[in-house]
Order: sequence, then structure tokens, then C-alpha cells
Amino acid sequence: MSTATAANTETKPPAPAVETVRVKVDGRVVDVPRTLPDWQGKPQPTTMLQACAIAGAEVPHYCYHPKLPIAGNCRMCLVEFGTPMMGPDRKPVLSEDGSPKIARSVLPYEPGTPRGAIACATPISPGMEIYPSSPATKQMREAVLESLLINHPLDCPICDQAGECKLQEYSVEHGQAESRFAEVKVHKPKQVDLGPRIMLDDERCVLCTRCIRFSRDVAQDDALGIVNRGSHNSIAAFPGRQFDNNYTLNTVDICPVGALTSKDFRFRMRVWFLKETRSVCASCATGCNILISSREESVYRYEPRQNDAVNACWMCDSGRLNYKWIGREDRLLNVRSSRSGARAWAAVVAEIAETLRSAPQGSVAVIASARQSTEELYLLKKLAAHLGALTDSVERLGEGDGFLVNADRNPNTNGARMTGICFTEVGIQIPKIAQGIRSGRIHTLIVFGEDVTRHGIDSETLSKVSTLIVSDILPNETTRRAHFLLPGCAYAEKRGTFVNAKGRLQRFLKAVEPRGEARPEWEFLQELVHQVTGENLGPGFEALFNRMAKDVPALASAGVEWGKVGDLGAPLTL
Amino acid sequence: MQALLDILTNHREVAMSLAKIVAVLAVLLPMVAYSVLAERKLSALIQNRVGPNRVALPLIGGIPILGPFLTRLGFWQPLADGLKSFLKEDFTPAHVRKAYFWLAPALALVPAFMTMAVIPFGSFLGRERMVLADLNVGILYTFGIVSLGVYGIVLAGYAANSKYPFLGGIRSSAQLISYEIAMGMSVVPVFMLVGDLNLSKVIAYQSDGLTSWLVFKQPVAFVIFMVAAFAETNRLPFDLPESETELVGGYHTEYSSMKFALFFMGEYSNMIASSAMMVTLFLGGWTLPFFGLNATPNEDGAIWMGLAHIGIFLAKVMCLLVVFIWVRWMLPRFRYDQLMDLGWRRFIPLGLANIVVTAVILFLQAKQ
Amino acid sequence: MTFTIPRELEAELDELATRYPQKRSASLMFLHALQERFGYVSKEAVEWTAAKLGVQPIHVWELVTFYPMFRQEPAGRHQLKVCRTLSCALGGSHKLYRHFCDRLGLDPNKHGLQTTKDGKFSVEFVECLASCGTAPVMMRNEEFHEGVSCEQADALLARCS
Amino acid sequence: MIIKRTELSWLERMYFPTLWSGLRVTARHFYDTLFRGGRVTMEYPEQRWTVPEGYRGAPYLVKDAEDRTKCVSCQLCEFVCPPKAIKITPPGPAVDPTTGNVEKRPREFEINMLRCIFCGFCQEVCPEEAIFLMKDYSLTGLSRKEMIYDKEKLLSLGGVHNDQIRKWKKKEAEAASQEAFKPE
Repeated sequence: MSTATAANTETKPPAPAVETVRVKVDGRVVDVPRTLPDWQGKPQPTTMLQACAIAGAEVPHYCYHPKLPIAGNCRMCLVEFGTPMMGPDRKPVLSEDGSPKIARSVLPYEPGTPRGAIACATPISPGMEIYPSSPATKQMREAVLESLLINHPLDCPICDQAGECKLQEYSVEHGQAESRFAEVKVHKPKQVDLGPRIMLDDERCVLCTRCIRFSRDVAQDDALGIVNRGSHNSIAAFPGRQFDNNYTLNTVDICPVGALTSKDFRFRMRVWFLKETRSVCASCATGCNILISSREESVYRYEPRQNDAVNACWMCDSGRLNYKWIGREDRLLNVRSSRSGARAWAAVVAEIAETLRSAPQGSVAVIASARQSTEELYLLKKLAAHLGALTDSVERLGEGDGFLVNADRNPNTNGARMTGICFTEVGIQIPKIAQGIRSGRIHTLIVFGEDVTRHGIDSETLSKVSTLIVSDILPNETTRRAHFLLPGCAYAEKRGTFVNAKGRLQRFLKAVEPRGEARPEWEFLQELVHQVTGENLGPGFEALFNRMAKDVPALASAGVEWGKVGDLGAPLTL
Repeated sequence: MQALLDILTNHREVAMSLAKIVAVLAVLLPMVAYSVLAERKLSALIQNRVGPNRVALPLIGGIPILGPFLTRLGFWQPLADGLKSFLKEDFTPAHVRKAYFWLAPALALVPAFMTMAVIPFGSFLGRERMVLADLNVGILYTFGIVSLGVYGIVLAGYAANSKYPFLGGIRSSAQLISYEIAMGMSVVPVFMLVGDLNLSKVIAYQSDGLTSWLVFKQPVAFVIFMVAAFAETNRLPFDLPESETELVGGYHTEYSSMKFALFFMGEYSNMIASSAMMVTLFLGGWTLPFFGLNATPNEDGAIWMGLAHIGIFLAKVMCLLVVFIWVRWMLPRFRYDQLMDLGWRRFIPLGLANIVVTAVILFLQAKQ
Repeated sequence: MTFTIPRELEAELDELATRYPQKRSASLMFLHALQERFGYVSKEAVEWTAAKLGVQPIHVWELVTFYPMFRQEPAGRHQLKVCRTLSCALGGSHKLYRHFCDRLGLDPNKHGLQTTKDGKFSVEFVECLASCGTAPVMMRNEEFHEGVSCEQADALLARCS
Repeated sequence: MIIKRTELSWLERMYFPTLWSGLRVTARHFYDTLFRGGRVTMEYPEQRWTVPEGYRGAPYLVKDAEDRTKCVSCQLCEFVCPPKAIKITPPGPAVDPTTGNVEKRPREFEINMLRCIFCGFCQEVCPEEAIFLMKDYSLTGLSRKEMIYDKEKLLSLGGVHNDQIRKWKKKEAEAASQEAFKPE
């Protein structure tokens, strides 16, 4: 392993020398790259804000967002800075000790020297000095914040953003304890219906235009603008038009205040109660990285998690709202065997193992959903290989939008291909399996996470199967017919990995406890495989993953390990 | 049924004995109940409180002056306490040793009752002697039985199978053994003076007037006996087996409901038994040196005199019970080492010395 | 009621749009022309403009809501514009405005353009009409009036037919 | 500091002085209680203790002078509650037309009085002055369930709080007077 790593580093071409600029941040010398990628990834001159971030000094901002074009309208990131002073001879003026004299922008300033500038849009220049914590900077911030708060309603107790609100945070850090504003605040409409998923509170808006820039430049649906410019300016869509593209909820994420709220999450839970778990969206093969917010074993919302290799900071609304089934009332909760009437996991698994051990080679078929985790598919493949079983998965196609929604709506098709559950073309074996059942050659069918009656094996064929082993989350025709029913877990309830459309292995972690008696599929599959094949793939999840990482060629060649997958996943060569 | 009646009519002693047992129990059990009330009421008064004053019986409570008075006195409280003990959840923890756990409360109560068998609680009623068993070895019997009482507590401590009850049980056994010796020592001079082990004879010895009471003849023996009685009944200042502040509830921590009530009754029965012993041995028993109540009536004595003697005996016992209760608030609890020190290093030598001194005096008197 | 643009106006505007390096820059000219033609800028006019100039209607709408001179609803035949900027405010323009409102049965506390029910008059406050020396100043349609007192206002109203 | 134990005298080691002083104290108290009305206890249900100012009793919800639930379901009390006795169910996304510009009020508000430790943090943290520790110190019930007070019970126990703060009312009036723009 270590030699391989060494070889890797040797063969890697040395990183091209980055052109750097030397600046001072709060008196500390920092070398920062001359250019950095902008929101589209194109190199652009590094700004003061980025230089400060590299130096570890946070500059407060509202309108600036690394994944959006720069607008520079909130003025919150104003900083004092200085540039080397130039003499009339266009040569730097030197101070007594020989160092270049810096023309500070502090007021009262000498004519011809710069004043405070917005850090988000001002490129750095050699020799520049930035003072993100100087008294002048603090004064500017205080003033900007005071101006933003003049008409802010201060209704934090009823505001959904409270707890993750930049206005709150900066008020604490840079604001004043008391308002000097004695006049009547300007009131604007509240509860404005912008679209099917978005509600706007104009009073809270700080007009940073992040939402406008997002919908114009990222979502390519230029639907928002500012109307009534002046005291009563407000964000709006054209009258009669809905703000309803499939990415609207991202504007709620990037809204630094509580102006844009999600109609789905609105008034459902205060954010400080929510536990955040790193996970991956399972609504399509893109595999957007997400954070699952949960409290007391129920999921409240999904939010995108930044991963520039997959989804940047965004995710689609359809994926984001696709979590409600996890807490559905009709979830399968109880394990059962309708053969023996056993209702305990150990007994049912033992009974299945007994049945499978006595099954003749080739009499078993496995249909496993590409919504199962890679580990589960690997275990099923192990089982299938031992029993000489046909395996396949079910294709689930929709329409892709060329951005984040993939046409393949299964999150783990590539995982299924990699582990050998299905082939490049998904679902070609299913007619063969159906034929096998009808001919009586196949009499044991293992189904994981699919309603096969809707995917090529009708209920009449299914009734010919003498042993039907089904694991699923919600009830359907197949689970009703199952001889052995094993309640499984939603991906929010277990650990695992998906391989997305681009072949990136991404892990998801457990956010909530499984409902009822449901257990993670990998857990009981591990036991089942052990009992049927005698091969122990445990103990525990990490051992299973690492074993799989050695067994599956695509993973082995990438040299992945559970401890190395990380939050951003690992690219594989398919 | 017929056979039983036959036995009763043909064997008068059996019938009478049964009647006396029933009578003794009929007095003893209410006494236990009301000594609890007395304890609570006296404690309250000593602590500037009111004490039980709530329980009222529907009909009697309605009687104009008497009803409210009895209620304020807490007269019906023992009824409520008893009822509560029966109705409370009888909880048996999972970790206890079940058989011993059930046995222990009974063992704690029974010896206290059995002690009463040899105590003469009156002279004669009609032709009947007012003692259940007029044993010649009465005092030995008492000591034998009383020492059984500790088994109940030790067993409770052991059966509960948890640390505090266990410590309570251990403490109790050590305490009882220590003070049993001192107690035994203290009564030896009494019998040296009386010359008999029969308790009736002891009372007869004391019937010559106030000066013949053994409390005056043997004050040292009385003090040792009394202190030892406190220790044996686990009363403050010697309540180390159940000291709440250290051991939660001591040996009965894990008990609830009626089982706990049995321990409670046992403690108070023991107090009554000890008081009765003290009255018999040192305070003249049922005699009173006034109004001719000293005289041992002959077998055909007047009924009123027999009743008076029983009354005198009970009155003396009650006075001692008040002392038991009062002492509880006078002294703080002893430390365990102090308790042992007092038992082994003070009372046993003192008791021995008392025996020797008494013997010498008796020897000198006999020589004269 | 469908929104139809007369052919000659459309041709005129098309030509207008070609004069600007960016078509979007013609938005204001379009809006002026449409208001001139229809008396106000309707939502349909905004959508038509946006389609013509290849922008989203919201961005044309932003302009319409920003400039007070663009009306979003039809005005009366006689549009009375009273200046309320500093000199006029000190010179009694609020009194004048209130007087007009009272005479015409309108609510003086309401914001924006108000039109009488018969559609004859519209009254509104506007910003500086650039004659601060002769406050209060007002306009009736394109007609300029300086130093208007309440009596003169009554006379003005009487002159309108 | 080490305090030296005083050596006991011979007499003291006999316990007699202690006994005597114990007897004296107990007898005095006994006499006082019996004959001089020296009782210090109160007979509770008939005689009740008047709680001092600032006493922290049971927390209840209050309504404002317009008979509106003051609580806006901000859940800060739930967050700050040390024994986690408070449980609030927020109203959810459905728009309630009756709430005006407050928009939000708890759908359910429960305080488990068995868990409550009467610390007063909820009152302290409440930005709307909607929860107050009142003077009730005697909370009883026959079951655990009965001791979980729901919103209706808390509101009826809390009653109306006539304070001078009309935060939302003021906002509503301001907005009305300004004829807040309604983008059509």
C-alpha cells in the first residue's frame, strides 16, 4: 500500500508554480495566488476578501457568494487598506527605515489616496496592506450594519432564519447594542407568495440580490428583479409569473437573512435544534452532497453541501423535498416469515439461510434495486454467486435537465454495475428471470427495494415463485406477496456509499434511527451471507466496506478505504 | 369442630390459655398502633409541630365536641396507617433473595410477641393467674427469644441483596450481640437478690413497698438494662442498623407495603416487650405500694383488684414507652465505634463489677 | 381586451431599437412611446417590450416601477402634478395637494396617482419641476403653472372641461 | 484550619450532661408547644403561605390585552429549559390568516410540571414576555399525564397580562398607516 502511494506521488507531475502576490493582512505577510477561480471556475484576479480568507481573517459580507457573480452592493465587506505610496517620479516613496511608505485609506486621508473599499470586488496588488480589523474598518462595518438594520423588522422570534442568519451573527460581532433609529420603520409586505415553494418577507430583505443572480446565472431562469426601487424596493417576479423553476429553494439557502423562506420548512422547527448529518441525495444519479437536518429521529429538511466536483452549492427542489417518505405512516416495521410465523430477526434470517442452503444451483434469482448502497449490492452479489443466481436491477429513467437532474433516477446504478448486480444495460436479465420463473427453473426470488410487479415480473408470474424473499421500506404488491419480509432502512437511517453517474464514490451517514424493527440491509445481509456461504464479511460496517474495496476491481484500483472516502467522495475509473 | 369444643370444655387450662393469648394480643396490637401515634404526636410537640390531626371517621367525626377532638388528637391515624400499609404496592425488587425476603419481616415480629408469654401482666383475675406461661426460667426464655429477633433484621439485610440493607444487617447483629451480654450481666444481681428465675417471684419480691423495688436496690443494673434495651430495640440513639442519614433505610430499604409495616410493628412490639421486662424486673411489675395494691391477692381475690393490677402494669409500660420516645429527641445518634465502646468497654465491666459488689454485699449480709 | 400594437408604431420602435448597441437600452424609449400611445404602461405592454428587446419582463417592470413618470394604470384627462420637493413643500404644495384632493373627492393620505371616478382628473405628487423660485409649482398635463394658490387652483379646475 | 477536639471531662464522658441538656431542650419545646402556642407549622390546606415577591412558581403562558396568545413559538424556552420540560410544536408552513403580522403561534405548547424545576430561565429568555413564573407552588395530579399541562391549560392558568408593550400591534398599525406596498 505504502509503495503504491509513493509511486503515485512520484508519477504525479509537480504542481505548476502558482504566481503569487505578496500582501499584508493585519500586518501579517501572506503570499496569495495572483488569480483564483471565480464562480464559473475561470481565473480572475484575487480579491481582498479572498486574500483575507487565505490569511484567516474573516470579512463579513452579504452579497458576495463564491458561486455567484460579484455584485458588490451590500457594502458589508468594506475594509481599510493601503497601497505603496508613489512619488511624483512614479517611484515608491520610502519611509525612514527604507520600507515602502503605505498610503492608508483611513480618513481624514491625504488627497489622492484610496479610501475603504469593498473587499469582495477589489483585486489585490503587490505590496498592498489590508486591515480587516482596524478601527476604521470596524467603524465602516458598524455604519453599514446600522444602515441595513434601520428598516429591519427585528422579528427574529418568528423568523425561520434565526440561528443561521448573517444579520444576527454580524449584529453580534460588529453591531451596536442599541438602535439610534427613533423614527418609524418602513413597512413592506410580508408573506409574499413568490412561487410554489418560496415565500418572501420583504421587510427582512437586505437587497443583496443573491437570489436574483442565482436565478439569472445559475438556474438560467431570470425571473426575479427588484421593483419599486427606493424606500419600498422589494424582490419580485413579474406580476402573474411564478418563481417556480426546479432550483428555487437554493435561493432560500443563499439568502443571508430570513427574507426568502421555504414553504416546506417554514415554521416547522428552529434551526438550532437540528442535527446535521452529511449525506448524499438519492433522487438521481447525480448524487448531490447534502446535509440532512433532523431532530428527535425525524427529518426536517435537506440542504445542499458544497462539493465542487458534483453539485457546487446547489441541489434541485425535487430532490430536496424528496424526504417525506422516510417518516411515512405505512412504513414496513416488522420482520416476519409467513412460513413459520417467526417474528424475530435471528429466527427469520436463520430460516432464510436454511432455505437458501438447500436451494439447488441456479434456482435462485436476485433483483436488487440500484437505490441500495454499494455494500448491500456487493453482499447480494456474493450471495448470488454462491447460489449461481441470475441478478439484475431495475432501470428508472426520467428527464435530465443538463444541470443537476440526471436522467437516471437511480442513485447507484454505477454501484450496481461495479458489483456485478447488473450490466451496462440495466434490466436486460429481468425477462430471462421472468421466463425462468414461468418455466419453473427458478423457484426462489430475492427482491431488494423494488416492486417487481411493476418492472417486468407480473403478479401472476410472481405467484409461481415458491420462496419470495423481499426487503423494502414501503409496502407494495411484491412485499404483500413476500414469504419472508425484511424491513429495510432509508439511506438516512444507515451508513453506506453510492457511486454517482460520473463514477464518484460518495458516502452517506446515518441521520436518524430506523423505524420499528427495521435494520440496515447490509447488517442482516452480512449475517445471511455468513450463514449461507460460511464467509464472514464482518465485523461491522467498516470491515465490510474495506473487504468490498479489495474485492471489487473498480474500487481496488482506486485504492479506496472507508477512512479515506471523506466527505467529498473519491473518484473511480469505471 | 365438636372435637375442638370438647378439648376446650374438658381442659380448662387450654381454654383459658387461649383466651389469655387472644386478650394479650388484643391489647398488644392496638398498643403497637397507638405507640406509633404517641411517637408521632410527642415528636411533633417536642418539635413545635402539630402531628397527625387529619383522619376523621365519618360518623364519629360528626359528634359535636368529641369527634373533632379525637380527630385533632390523631386518634384514627393508626387506622389510616394500617390501611395504607395494606393498600400500598407490595414491590419486590428483582434482585432480592425471594424466600428470605419474605421470611425476614415475620421473623422480626414474632419473637417480640413471644417474649410477652412469660411476663406477668397482672395478679389474678378470678382464679386465673395473669401470665401466659409461668415459667421457672422466665428470664432465660426471654433472653433466648429476644436474641432470635436479630435474625429477622440480619436476614432482611442479606435478602435485600443490596449494600445499604446489608450494612444495616451487619451492624444490627454486632450491636445485638454486644448489648445482649451487657443486658445479661445486668439482670444477674436481680436474681441474686430474688433467688429465683421465675418472673412472678421477682414481682413478689418487689411487692414490699417502694423500697423493695429493684430499681432502687439495683440502680446500676437498671441503667445498664435500660440502655441495652434501647440498643436491642434499635431505638435512637442506637438506631444504627437503619440510620436514614447513612444507610437510606438500613435493613428495610428494599421493603414496602405490609412487609415494611411488619418491621415497623416488630420495632414497636420490641419496645413494648422491653418496657414490660423493665417493669417486671425493676419497677415492681403490677404492684403499687399504695391503697393496698401491693398485696398479692389470693385465688379468690376481688375482680376489681385484678383489673387494677393489669391497669397498673399497663400504665407503667406506657410510661416507659414515653421515655423511649422522648429519649429519641434528646440525644444524637452514636457513632458506631462509640456504640461498641459503650457496650464492651463500659457496660460489660460495669455489669461484672455490679455482680461482684452485689455478691459481696449478699455474702456479708448472710454472714451476719 | 387584447393588447395590439399599431403597425406603424411597431415599425417605429423596431427602428428605434436598432439605434442602440444593446437592444435592452431602448427599453425606456419603448416605454415612453407606449405610454404616449396608450396613456399608461400596461402589463401587456411590458411583456411585449420585453419580447421585442429579448429580456425578461421583470427587468422592464423594474424600470416601470422605478420611474414615477410611468403610469401603471390610465390617468384622467387632466393630470395634475404637484411638486413636493423642498422649495414647493415649504411654499405650500401640501396644502395645494390637499385642496385638489378635497375638491375632487380623493383621499389626500393615499400614495401615488389618484383618478376621479369619472376619469376626468388625476392628481399626484411629483418630485422637482425645476422652478424652485416660484413655489408652489404644478403642471396640468404639459402646461406649467407657477406660484399656485388655492384660488388659482379652483380657477384652473374650472377652466378644465 | 484544623480544629482541635476539646478533651471531654470525666463527667461529660458519662453522657449525663448531654442527657440533661437534651432533656431540658426537649422538655422546653414540649411545654411551649402544648401550653404556650409555640407551634411553628402551618396547617396547609386551610392556612396558606403568602408567597413573597419574586417567588418562582409554576410557569404559565399569558395572553395580551387583545386576548391574543403572546407566544410566537420561537422555542427559545424549549432550548434553554435545563430539564427539558417544555415541548413546543411549531405551527408548520400553513399560513394562518388570523395571526396577522405575527404569523406564528404555537400549535401545541406543553410543560411537564413533573420535570419543571422552576428555574425561571424560560421567563428570562422569552423575547415576547409570553411566559411567566406565577405564584402557584402546589401542583398536584393523579397521573403523570395530568401533570403535562397543554397550551389551553397554560393559557387559562396564565390569564391576561396587561403590559404596555404592544410590539406586534404597533407594527401592524405602522404598516397600516404606511399602506405597505403590495406588488400585484
